[in-house]
Amino acid sequence: MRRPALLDDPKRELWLAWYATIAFYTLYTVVFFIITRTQPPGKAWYTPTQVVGWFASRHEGLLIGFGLIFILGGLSATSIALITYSIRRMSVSRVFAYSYLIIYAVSAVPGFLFICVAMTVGAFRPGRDPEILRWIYDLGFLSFSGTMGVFLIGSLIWMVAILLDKNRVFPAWFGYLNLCNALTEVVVAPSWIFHTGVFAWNGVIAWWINVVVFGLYTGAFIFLLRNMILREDFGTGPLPDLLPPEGRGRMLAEFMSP
Amino acid sequence: MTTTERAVSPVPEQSPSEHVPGGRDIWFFVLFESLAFTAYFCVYLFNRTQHEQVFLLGQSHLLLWLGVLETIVLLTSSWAVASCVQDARAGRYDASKREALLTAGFGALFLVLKVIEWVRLIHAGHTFTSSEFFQYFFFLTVIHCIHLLIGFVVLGVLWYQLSDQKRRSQPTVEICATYWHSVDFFWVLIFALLYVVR
Amino acid sequence: MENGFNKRIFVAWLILVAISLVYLWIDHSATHQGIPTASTVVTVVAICFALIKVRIIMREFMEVRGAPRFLRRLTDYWVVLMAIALFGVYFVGIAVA
Amino acid sequence: MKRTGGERIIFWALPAVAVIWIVAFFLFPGFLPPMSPEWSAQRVAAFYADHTSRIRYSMILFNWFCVALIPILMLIVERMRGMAHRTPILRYCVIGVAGAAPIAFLTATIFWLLAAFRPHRAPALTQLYNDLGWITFTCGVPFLVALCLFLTVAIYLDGQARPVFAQWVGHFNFMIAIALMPAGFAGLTLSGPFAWNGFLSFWVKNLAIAVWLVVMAVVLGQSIGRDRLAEQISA
Repeated sequence: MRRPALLDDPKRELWLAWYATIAFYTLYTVVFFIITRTQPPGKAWYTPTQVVGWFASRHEGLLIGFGLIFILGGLSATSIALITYSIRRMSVSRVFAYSYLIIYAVSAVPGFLFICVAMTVGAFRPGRDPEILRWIYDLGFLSFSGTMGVFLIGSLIWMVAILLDKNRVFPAWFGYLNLCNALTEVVVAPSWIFHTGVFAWNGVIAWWINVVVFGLYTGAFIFLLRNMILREDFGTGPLPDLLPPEGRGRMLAEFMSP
Repeated sequence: MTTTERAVSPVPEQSPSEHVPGGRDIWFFVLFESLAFTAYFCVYLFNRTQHEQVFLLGQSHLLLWLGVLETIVLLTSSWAVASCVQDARAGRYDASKREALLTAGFGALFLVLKVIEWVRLIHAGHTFTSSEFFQYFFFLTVIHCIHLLIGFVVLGVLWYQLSDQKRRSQPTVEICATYWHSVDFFWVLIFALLYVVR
Repeated sequence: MENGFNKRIFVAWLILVAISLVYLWIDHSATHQGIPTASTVVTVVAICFALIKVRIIMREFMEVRGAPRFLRRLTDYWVVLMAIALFGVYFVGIAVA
Repeated sequence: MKRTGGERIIFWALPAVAVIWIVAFFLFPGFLPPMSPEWSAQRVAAFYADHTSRIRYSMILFNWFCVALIPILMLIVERMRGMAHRTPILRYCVIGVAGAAPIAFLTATIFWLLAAFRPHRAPALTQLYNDLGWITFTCGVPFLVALCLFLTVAIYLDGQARPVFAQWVGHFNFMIAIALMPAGFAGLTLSGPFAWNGFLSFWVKNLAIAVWLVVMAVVLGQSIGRDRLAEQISA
């Protein structure tokens, strides 16, 4: 029986993670921008009655779209794992890699699970008191945009790692782009304060400009992760399963292990 | 023109027209971040034209001379770090270190002036949420000051590079200086837009 | 010249400071009895001066003057780009208002 | 390589923690039978008023001990070191979801505890907390699904003569991932198999989690035991 080529590729784990990353971000974009239409976000200045209308106009979209995230949202871990791996390949302490991993792993709950739960709760029981519905609406959007510190510190950690790295796993310009991305988390802070205007969670500065920077940043790192995998050289040595049984893949595992 | 003068020419000696100060990567940052700032400025200018009176009224509470003083202080720190780069390139590390300290000193002075200005405005009742003009004023000045604070970290790196013979790397010195200059010219733009534009 | 004092960047600094001081005078011209008034001329001049300062900082302080052509061009384009963006938004804003 | 000690302590803590989970599960009056999403706000409020103590104590137990899942998952991560992988990517993937999975459940316990904290408030608010608790609990499966999928891939790629976990454990994890998926759509309906008290979203999902724990505990124990034996022989 012939095995598919991917399974014999020494980089198969990296490619799987990379394609899963692509799949995740595609799903994310489709769900947030098309199915649920929660991006661009609803208006921060909506009255309770308008919030009722907002939920009514996308009832099915919210429930189906966020249902998809409930099923596959955990794939976000693949990009985090790839980035952690990239930091492990750099000539810096493992502290950077582990800090990045744990920060982004934790950020998933307030960063995107909360909005999914809030919008699902808001949509699934029509006829709720409009004031309560607006409370849910605020919870959804503010937890999503307003989870700031994890991405701020996470980007800075990645930046420092890239700038210190002597293996040139990532180009320095991307290190600086991390700083730009971290600063967007500063710029989004006023959305906790304003209901209207450019600094509200749907405002020109707090949302539109930030989302452009974040989009460029995400696109850049997905592209650069691909380059990293392409450049990765595992050689043509024997796969671990061909090592003597007592080795049990340990040699390689230890070499690669934290 | 003496020979010494040529040696300290701002253009580095090894291939003059091949040298990108600090390398290309930091320029990516400078240009990208200027785009982000330009975007903020555009939003500000557009809203300004829509509510002209509110902005003019808010602006009348600023002290222009203080803004000018802050600008000159920051320009001077920029001058100091530019000299620092040239002295480091010429191997005059003592002078270079002195100028790095001077840069940080003027940067700190700018920060002190900025804090005095904020405190004065807040005491007069002008806060982040008090009017549309002051929303932009505090947003732009604070985000600029965050860049400045990062700049102090960058100057720390610069100092660390200069203080030990083994570590001295001219590209890193140039990267640090390029960052600091970009903080300077962001302020030049912010100053013109917040204090002078009518 | 033993101390390595560079006259060129000193002159650049002087020009930058001078432009900053000119702002005081510009501002004076657009204030009537202590109340600032809207003025397109002041706005355009202020932004132009700021962009000129940016270019001087880039050319002299940031050493773009001695940099390869692409960087000299790129930084100039960038200043032009900022000018187009700022003036474009400003005049569109006035037209809309 | 000499394994540093303590793994067996973590492993045998699992049955003890499982007992607490089971006790808490039966103590919470809303699980057997599961509360219906169709209940009116008044009925939900009355339920919290009538069963305040049992709700509080069961959820305090869950709040304390749900995070005990993390050490178990870390045991699996340590076993994954022995797999014939060229990179630690899949371990990082598992670590990446290992924290969020129990924290999502912890969030649900917080909403339930809040609902029971002032049961005599306006019924609509108690219903809101109840909804938030149930939706977080039922729909909050993305990290568990991803965990099972990552383990599936990891086991399939572990092509050694004597793999850490047998192939069927991979198939098993994949099936569990499928079984957990319908729960993600619990928001779509207030009744039927997809509702949060329905056959798929409640019974299949929670049974899948229970079966997953039992099966993974057994294979984990076997794997750890095999390694200890190998060490004793070589020592």
